[in-house]
Amino acid sequence: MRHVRPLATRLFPAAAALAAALVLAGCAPATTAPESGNDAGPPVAGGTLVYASGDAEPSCLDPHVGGNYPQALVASQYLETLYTKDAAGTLVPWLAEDSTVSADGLTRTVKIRPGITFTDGTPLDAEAVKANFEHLLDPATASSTGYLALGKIKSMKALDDATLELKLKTPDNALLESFAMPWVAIQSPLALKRSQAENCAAPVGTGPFKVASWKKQDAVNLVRNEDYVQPVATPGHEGAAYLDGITWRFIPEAATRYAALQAGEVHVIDNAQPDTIAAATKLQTIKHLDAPRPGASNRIELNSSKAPFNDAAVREAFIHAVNVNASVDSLFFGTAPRSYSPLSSAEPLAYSAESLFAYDPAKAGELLDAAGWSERDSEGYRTKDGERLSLTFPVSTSQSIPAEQSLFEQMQATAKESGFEIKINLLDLSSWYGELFTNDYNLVSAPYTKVGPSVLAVLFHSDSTIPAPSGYFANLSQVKDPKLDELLDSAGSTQDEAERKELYAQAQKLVLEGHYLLPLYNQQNHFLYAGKLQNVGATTAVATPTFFDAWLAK
Amino acid sequence: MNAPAPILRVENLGVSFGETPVVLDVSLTVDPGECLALVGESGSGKSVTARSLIGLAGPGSTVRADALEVAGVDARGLSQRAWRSIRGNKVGLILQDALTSLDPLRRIGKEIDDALRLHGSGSGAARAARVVELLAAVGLDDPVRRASQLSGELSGGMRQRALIASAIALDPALVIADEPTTALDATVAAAVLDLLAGLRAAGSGMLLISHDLSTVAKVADTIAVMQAGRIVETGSTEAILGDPQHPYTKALLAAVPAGKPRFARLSPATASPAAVAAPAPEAPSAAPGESGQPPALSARSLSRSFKVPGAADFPAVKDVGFELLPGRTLGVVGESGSGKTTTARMALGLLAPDAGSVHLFGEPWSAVPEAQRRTRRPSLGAIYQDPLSSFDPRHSAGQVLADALSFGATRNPRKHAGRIAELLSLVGLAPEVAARNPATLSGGQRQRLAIARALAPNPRVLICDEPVSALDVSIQAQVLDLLDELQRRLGLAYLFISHDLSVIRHMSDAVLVMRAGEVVESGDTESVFTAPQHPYTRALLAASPAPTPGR
Amino acid sequence: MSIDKQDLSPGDPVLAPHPARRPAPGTGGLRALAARLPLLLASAVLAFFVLAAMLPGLLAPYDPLAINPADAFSAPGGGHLLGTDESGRDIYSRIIHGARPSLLIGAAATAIGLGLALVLGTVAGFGGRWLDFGVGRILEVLFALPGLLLALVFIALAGPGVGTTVVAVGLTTAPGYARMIRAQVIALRTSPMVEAATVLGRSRAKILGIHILPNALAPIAVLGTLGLGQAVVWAASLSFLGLGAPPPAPEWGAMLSAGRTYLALAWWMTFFPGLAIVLVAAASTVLSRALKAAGAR
Amino acid sequence: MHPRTLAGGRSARIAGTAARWVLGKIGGGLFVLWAVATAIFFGIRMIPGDPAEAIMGGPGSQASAEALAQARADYGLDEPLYVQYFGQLWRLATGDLGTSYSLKLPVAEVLGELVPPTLVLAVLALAVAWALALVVAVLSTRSGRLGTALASGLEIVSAAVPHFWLASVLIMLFATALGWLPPVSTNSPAGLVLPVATLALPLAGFLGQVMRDTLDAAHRSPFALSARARGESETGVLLRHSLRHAALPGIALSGWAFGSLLSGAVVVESIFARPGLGRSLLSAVTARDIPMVTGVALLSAAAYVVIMAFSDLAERLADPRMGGS
Repeated sequence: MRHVRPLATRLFPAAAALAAALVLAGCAPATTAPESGNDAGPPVAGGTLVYASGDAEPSCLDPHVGGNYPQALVASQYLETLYTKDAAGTLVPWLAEDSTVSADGLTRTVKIRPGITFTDGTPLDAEAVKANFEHLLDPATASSTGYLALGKIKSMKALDDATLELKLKTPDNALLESFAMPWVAIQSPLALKRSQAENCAAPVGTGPFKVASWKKQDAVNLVRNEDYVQPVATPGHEGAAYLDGITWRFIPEAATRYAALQAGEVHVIDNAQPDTIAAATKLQTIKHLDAPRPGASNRIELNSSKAPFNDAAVREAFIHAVNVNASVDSLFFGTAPRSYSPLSSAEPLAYSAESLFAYDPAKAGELLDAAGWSERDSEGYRTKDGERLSLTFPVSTSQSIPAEQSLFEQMQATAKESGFEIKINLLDLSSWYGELFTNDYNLVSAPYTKVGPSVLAVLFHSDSTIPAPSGYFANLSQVKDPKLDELLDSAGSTQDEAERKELYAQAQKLVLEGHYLLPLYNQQNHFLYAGKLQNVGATTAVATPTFFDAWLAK
Repeated sequence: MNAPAPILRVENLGVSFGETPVVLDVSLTVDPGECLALVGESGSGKSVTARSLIGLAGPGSTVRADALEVAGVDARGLSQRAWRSIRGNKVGLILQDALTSLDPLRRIGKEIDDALRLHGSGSGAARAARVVELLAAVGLDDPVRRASQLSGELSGGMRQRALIASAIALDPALVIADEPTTALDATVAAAVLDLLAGLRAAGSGMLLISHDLSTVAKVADTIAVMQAGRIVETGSTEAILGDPQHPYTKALLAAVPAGKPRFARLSPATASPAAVAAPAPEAPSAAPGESGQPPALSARSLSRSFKVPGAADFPAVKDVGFELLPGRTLGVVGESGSGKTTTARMALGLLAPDAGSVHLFGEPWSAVPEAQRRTRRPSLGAIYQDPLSSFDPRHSAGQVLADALSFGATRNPRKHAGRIAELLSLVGLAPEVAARNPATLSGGQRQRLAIARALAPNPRVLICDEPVSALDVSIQAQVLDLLDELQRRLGLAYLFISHDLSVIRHMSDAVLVMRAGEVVESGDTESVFTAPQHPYTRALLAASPAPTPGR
Repeated sequence: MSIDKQDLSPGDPVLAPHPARRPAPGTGGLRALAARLPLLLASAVLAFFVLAAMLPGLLAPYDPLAINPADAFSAPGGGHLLGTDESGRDIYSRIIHGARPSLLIGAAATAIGLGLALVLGTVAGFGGRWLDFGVGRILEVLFALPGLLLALVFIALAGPGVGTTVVAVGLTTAPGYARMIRAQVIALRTSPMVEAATVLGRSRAKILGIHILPNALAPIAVLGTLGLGQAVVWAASLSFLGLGAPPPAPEWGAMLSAGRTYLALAWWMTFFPGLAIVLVAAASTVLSRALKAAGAR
Repeated sequence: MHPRTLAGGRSARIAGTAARWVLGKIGGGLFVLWAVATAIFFGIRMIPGDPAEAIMGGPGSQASAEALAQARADYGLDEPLYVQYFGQLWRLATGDLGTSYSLKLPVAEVLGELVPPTLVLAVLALAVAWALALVVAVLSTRSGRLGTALASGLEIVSAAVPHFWLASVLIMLFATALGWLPPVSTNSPAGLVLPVATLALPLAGFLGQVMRDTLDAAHRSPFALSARARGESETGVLLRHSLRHAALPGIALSGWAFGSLLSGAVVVESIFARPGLGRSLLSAVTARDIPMVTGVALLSAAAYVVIMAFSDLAERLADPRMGGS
C-alpha cells in the first residue's frame, strides 16, 4: 500500500504504522484513525451525519471572506481546492491538473482539470479560477487569510479554458501550498457574482456535498451532491458520497458537546477536550481522530520588543523556569505530544531542538542573577532596581482551550518559584487583540494555520511587525533580525527543494536559539465520533476531515 | 331551663394555645329565641370561646369541655366533616369588620351563595333568588346590584348586613355574633343591632359577643361577663346592669362615660398619680365671653376638598367655623366621613384649607408658611387614635420624650432625665417606662406616653383626634380622667374629636356636630344634648346607647 | 380619612393577620428549636464562610495555589476532602480561600447597589413629584434592560476584572432595591410618625434625618443580606461567562467555569464550588427573612 | 383601603381610568424604548474597538485600509456622531433595525428567527415555575409545620441556585449518567425538558416563597374564618379564597420574572446549544455587533414593557379592587 493516494487518506491498521513511520520522517499528518469497520460489513448509502462543532458559528460560509478554521472545517465539505496533500504529506494537484513556473520564478502557469462542473452547472475553467482569485484580492471581499496567501500575485490571465497564467511580484515557492488551503478554494464564478450576503449564505463549489440551508445559531444543512465526480480517482469509492447529507451544528459547551455524542444526538464532535478524549478512548462506542493542523505549532511568543524580554538572557531564563512537560502530561492525558519546533509536526520541514527547552530552575536562577534580577521582594518575586520581574500574559478564551489555560496557570505557578510573576488576563477576542495592538504584553499564545513552512516568514519576518490597518501583526515575538529576514526571503523564493529545506531549518534554529518562543505542542485538532460512523479519517491539507467516503452503519 | 332543649349547652369549656390557657371552665346555655351576651375586654378570651363553639378555635389550640352540645348535637370529638355540616347550617357566625370578614376579591352574592351551595340547598337559579331575598331581608337597597358588588364597594354598615345575610342564609338555630357593630358608626350600629334583635325574635338563639356593656344592653336577655378567660358573673341584663355583684363588672359599668357629668371620675381614684400630684386645680380660665382675650384656636368658614381619580373633587369639609376658648374643651362629634379629622388636620396646620382660615391665639395660623408656624408650634399639641404609629419605632419612650423636650435637638434621655420623669409621672406612667419601646407598652400606656409627648413643649391647646376610640372601656375611662385632670391643672384647651356621643358629652364644654363635612349643629354641650335642634343630632342621640341604669 | 377601628383584640391568635407570628421564644422547647433550626443552620453556614474569608489559613489544609500535576483530578475523599482540580489543587482549600474574593465581590456589589438605590430611592420618595417622576423613569429603563446585557456592556466598556464585576453587579441590582426603598420612604413620609414630628415643629430636613432615613435604612439590612447571596450568584454567572476574577484567584465562579469543562471527568470540580454559592445564597435568604420577621413586630 | 364611594358614574370613571391607563402605558413604553436606544447607542460606542473592524470580521482580520474605509462608508460610520444618532433614531422609528455587522443580515430578520425559540423557552419556564410554586405552596399549607419548613427550605435553596450550575448538574445527571434526556436542546419535547427545568426551578423558588406567604396570610384571615364558619372545607377555602390572593403577588412578580428569564436564557441557551436571543446577545456583545446589541436590547425592553402592561392588567383582572377590566 505504498502507492500514493490523492486527497487525504483513510488509514488502515498497516497504514497507521506507516503513518507513525512517516511522523518520525516528519512528513505526514499524524492521523491515527482507528480500524474502520471490517466488522461493519460493506458500505451502505444513506443517513444524515450530525456534526457538532465547538467553534463559534461562522458569520459567512464562504472561506474567502475573512478566512478562519471553522469556515475551513465546514467548507471542506462543499468546496475543493486546486491542490491538496496526500497521506505522505506530499502536495498533489486536485482541481488543477498540473502547474509550472518560469526560471525566474515570476510566472506561474496553472493547468485546470477539464470536465468538472460546479453544483450550479457552471463549468470549471481558467476564467472561473481567475474570478476566484480576483474575488479574494478584492478589498470588498474582506478576505484576510486567502488575501495574504495570494499576496504575491501581480496580475493574472486566462490563456485558454484550461490555462491560467499568474505574474508574481516576487518568486513564491509557497504558492501551490497556498492553493491547497480551503481559504483559497474554488467557487462557481456565477455564484460569486451574487451579493456577499447571498454567497455567504450558500457558496457554490464542486465538493461532494452542497449547502442546502443555513439556520443561524442552529445548523448548516448540507445535502449530497448527486453529480459529484472526484477529480482524481481514489481507492475509496466512485460517484456520489454515501451520506444523504450532513447537519452541521454548533455546540459551544465542551461538556454538552461530548454528552451529545455519548447520547447519540450527534455523530462527530470537534474540539474534543483532552479529558473527554481520554475517557472516550476507553469506550468501544466512541472513536478518536487526531489530525494536527499544519503550519505553526502552538507556542508561547516572548515579546522581545520590551523589557524584560528585550534581554535574551531573561527569555532563556523564563524558558528554563517553566515546567511545561509535567503539566502537558497531566492536562492533556497524552493526547498532545510535546513540540520543540516552531512548526507543526504535520510540516515536513519542521526542525526540533528539544535540548533547548529543559526545565532547569537552577539555570534560570543563574541567568537571572547574572542579568541583574537578583533581589527578591516580599512576595518572592525577583526585582531589579525596585522593578518587579513581572510578565503580562493576555489569553484569549476563544483561542486557548481550558486545558491550555490551566497549563498557563501551572506555568504561572512554576515560574513563581524562579521569581517570575505572570499576570494572566483572560479576555474575549476583541479585547485580546486590543492588548496585542497596544504592545501591552510580554507573553502571548496565538495559533497560526497555513500549509507549508512559509508560515515562518509570516510569524518571524520583520515585515510582519508592521501592523495592518486594523492593527494586526503576525510577528508577535517581534523578532527584527536582518539575518533571519534574509534567510526567510531566500527560503521563500528558491527553486531548489533541498536548499529550501536547509534555509528554513536554519531560520527555525535561529528563532529557537534566540529564545523568541516556547513551543508547546501541535495545534490540537481532535475529533471524536460515534462507532457506527465508518471510514472517517480523510482530511484536507489543513487537516479538516472530509466525509466523502464516510457512511453510517445501521 | 327544661321546656325547650337549649340550642347551645357548654360546660367547663377550656381552651389553651400550646401551654398557655386562654379560656377556663366556661359554662353557657342558650335557649331558642334567647340572646346571651358575652362581655369582656381585649384578651378576655371571648372570641376564642365563640370560635371553639363551632370547632374553629384556631391552629395550635386544644379544646376540652365536659359538655358541648350545639343544636342538639354532642359536638365533642366531631369529625371535620360533621362539623362542616353544622357550621353555616345550624350555626351562623358573624365577625366584626366585614371588610376583612368577606373575601375582598369575591362578589357579595358569591359569598352568600357559598353558604347555600355548601349545604346543597337548591339549584343555582333558586340560590341566586334566595341570595337577593336575603340581601333584601337584611335591609340592603337594590339587592340585585349589591349581590354583584365587592365588599370593598360597600359602606361599613352595608358590608356588615351582607355578612349577616351570609351567616343567616340557612336561618341557623344559633347565631354567634362577634363584635358585630364595633366597627360601625352609632346610627348604623343601632340599625344592625335592631336587625339582630329581629333574628332573635324570629326564634333563633343568639350568642352576642361585645366589649361594650351599653351596646348589648338593648338586645341581650342574659349577660355573661368574662375576664381573663373566666366568666366572673352571669345574670339577666337588668340584674347585671342594675345590680352588679362582681367588682370587675362594677368597674366596667363605672367606666362607661354615658350619662356621667363633666369632670366626674370614670376610673377608680387611685389610677392616676397626676391627681395626687396636682396642686389645687386653678379654675378653668375665664368663662366664654367674659374676657376680651382671644380664643385659643379659631376657625372661620374652613373648606377643603380632595381629588378623586376620574371623578369630581370630594368636598371633605364645607364652611366650618368654630372658636375654642382657653382652658375649655370643644367637642367635635360626627360619624366616619363627616370631616372631623380633616378639620383637625387643618387646625394643626398640616393641611392647607381651600378657603377660610385658622387663627391661633388671634394670630394667623393656616395662612402663614410652615416656617413661621414652626416657632409657634410648641403652643399646639396633638394626640391621635393610634399613638404607636405616631412614635418612631426605633425610639424608646425616653428618647421620644427627650426629642420632644429638646425640640428635636437630642434624643438622649439622660440629657432631660428630670423632666422626662416628671412628664411620665404626670401622665401616670412609672419612670421605668422611659427605657421601654412604645411597642411593648399596653394601649393605655401608649396613649399616656403620647399625651406626655404632646405636653412636653408646654402647649396651651391640645387637639385630640379619637384619642380613646381604640381602647377598652376601663382604659378609656382612665385616659379620659387623665385628660380631665391635666386640663384643670394646666389650663389646657382641648379640641376633642370623637364619634362617641357619650364620650363627647362627658368631656366637652361646647360641641360641634358634623355631618358630611358640614356643621349641622353647635353650641353649649348640655343644651345640644338635651334639646337637639337638628334632626341628625336627634338621630345620633337616639342611636347612641342609653345611659346604663343604676348608678 | 375615616376612622376605622381594627380588631379590638390584637392578641387573639385566631385573628392574627400575619403568619409572621412565631411561637414566643422559649415556649415548647423542642418545637421552638425546630422553628429556629433553619435560622441556626443559616447563621452557622454564613459564620463558617465569613470565618473562612477572614482566616482561610485556619480552615484550609492546603495552599490553594500550590499546583501538583501528579495529583490532578483526584476524587473526593482520601487526601482531599472535596477532591482536586486539573492542577492538583485541593478544591476544599480553594473554596475556603475563595470565600474572601467571592464574599467581598458580593458585599461590595451589594453595597454599591444599595448605595445607589438609597440615593435614588430617597430622592424619589422625598424629593417631590418631578424628581420622583424622573427617577421612576430611570428605574423603568434600568428594569427594561436585561440585567446581564447591562453587565455585559459595562464589562465590555471597562474591561473584565473584579472591580468591573463588582460595579456591574451593583448596577444590575440597584433598580430593584431603589424601588423598594422608594416605596419605604414614601410610606414613611406620609406616616403618622412624620405628622406627629411636624406637629412638634420639626423641619423637613430634621424629619428626613431623624425619622425617615434611619427607618428606611432598617429594611436595607434585610435587603442587604438577601442581596449578598444574589450578588454572589450574579458575580459567579459573570465569571462563568469568562468575565470574572483573573486566575489563579480561587473565586467560586471562576472555579465553576473552569470545572465545567471537566464535568465528564471530575464532577466535583463543578459541584462543590456551586454548592458553596448555593449555601451562601440560601443562608442569606433565610437570615434576611428572619430579620424581616423580627423587623415587622 | 377604605370603602370606595358607592357606584354612580363608576363605570364612566373606569372608562376614564382605563383610557388614561392605556395612554400611560404607551407613553411610558415609548420613552423606555427611546432611552434604551440612546443608552445603547452611546454606551456601545464607548467600548474600545473600531466598529469597522467588527464589520470586517473582528480585529483579527487583516482588512486593508480601503476595505475599512469602505465599511465605514457603507454603515455610515464616517458621519458625525449626532448625525448617526438621529439617523439611528429615525431608522428605529421607521422600524428599521439596521444590518448586523457579523451576520451581514437585517437585524429584524435575524431576531425574527431567534425570538420564537427563546419565547418558547421563557413561556414554558414561566408556566412550569408557576405550577411548581403553586403545588408546593398548596401542599405545604396542607402538611404540618414539618412540611412547611421543608417546602420553604426547598424554595429558598432552589431560588439560590445559579442557572449555569443547575444546567451542568442536570446534564451530568439526566443526560450523561442516566441518559434519559438529550443534553442538546432541540424543539422536540424531550430536548426542552432540561433547559426549561433549568430556568424554571430557581424561578419557582422565588414565586413559591411569595405565594406561600400570602397563601398562609389568606388562610388565617378573617374572611377564611367566616368561610369556614359557613361550612367551607379547607379545600374550599383554598380554591375559592386563598389561591386567588396568593396569585396576586405571583402575577405581579411574573413581569419581573420574564425579564430575569431573558438573562437566564443567555446562559441556558449557550449551555444547551439552543438558538435564541440570549445566546445571540452574548455573541453580539463580544463581537461588538452594535446593530445586533441594539436590536436585542430594544426587543427585550419592548417585551418587558408589554409584559409589564399585561401583568398589570392580569393583576387588575384578578383583583377587582383595582377596578380593572
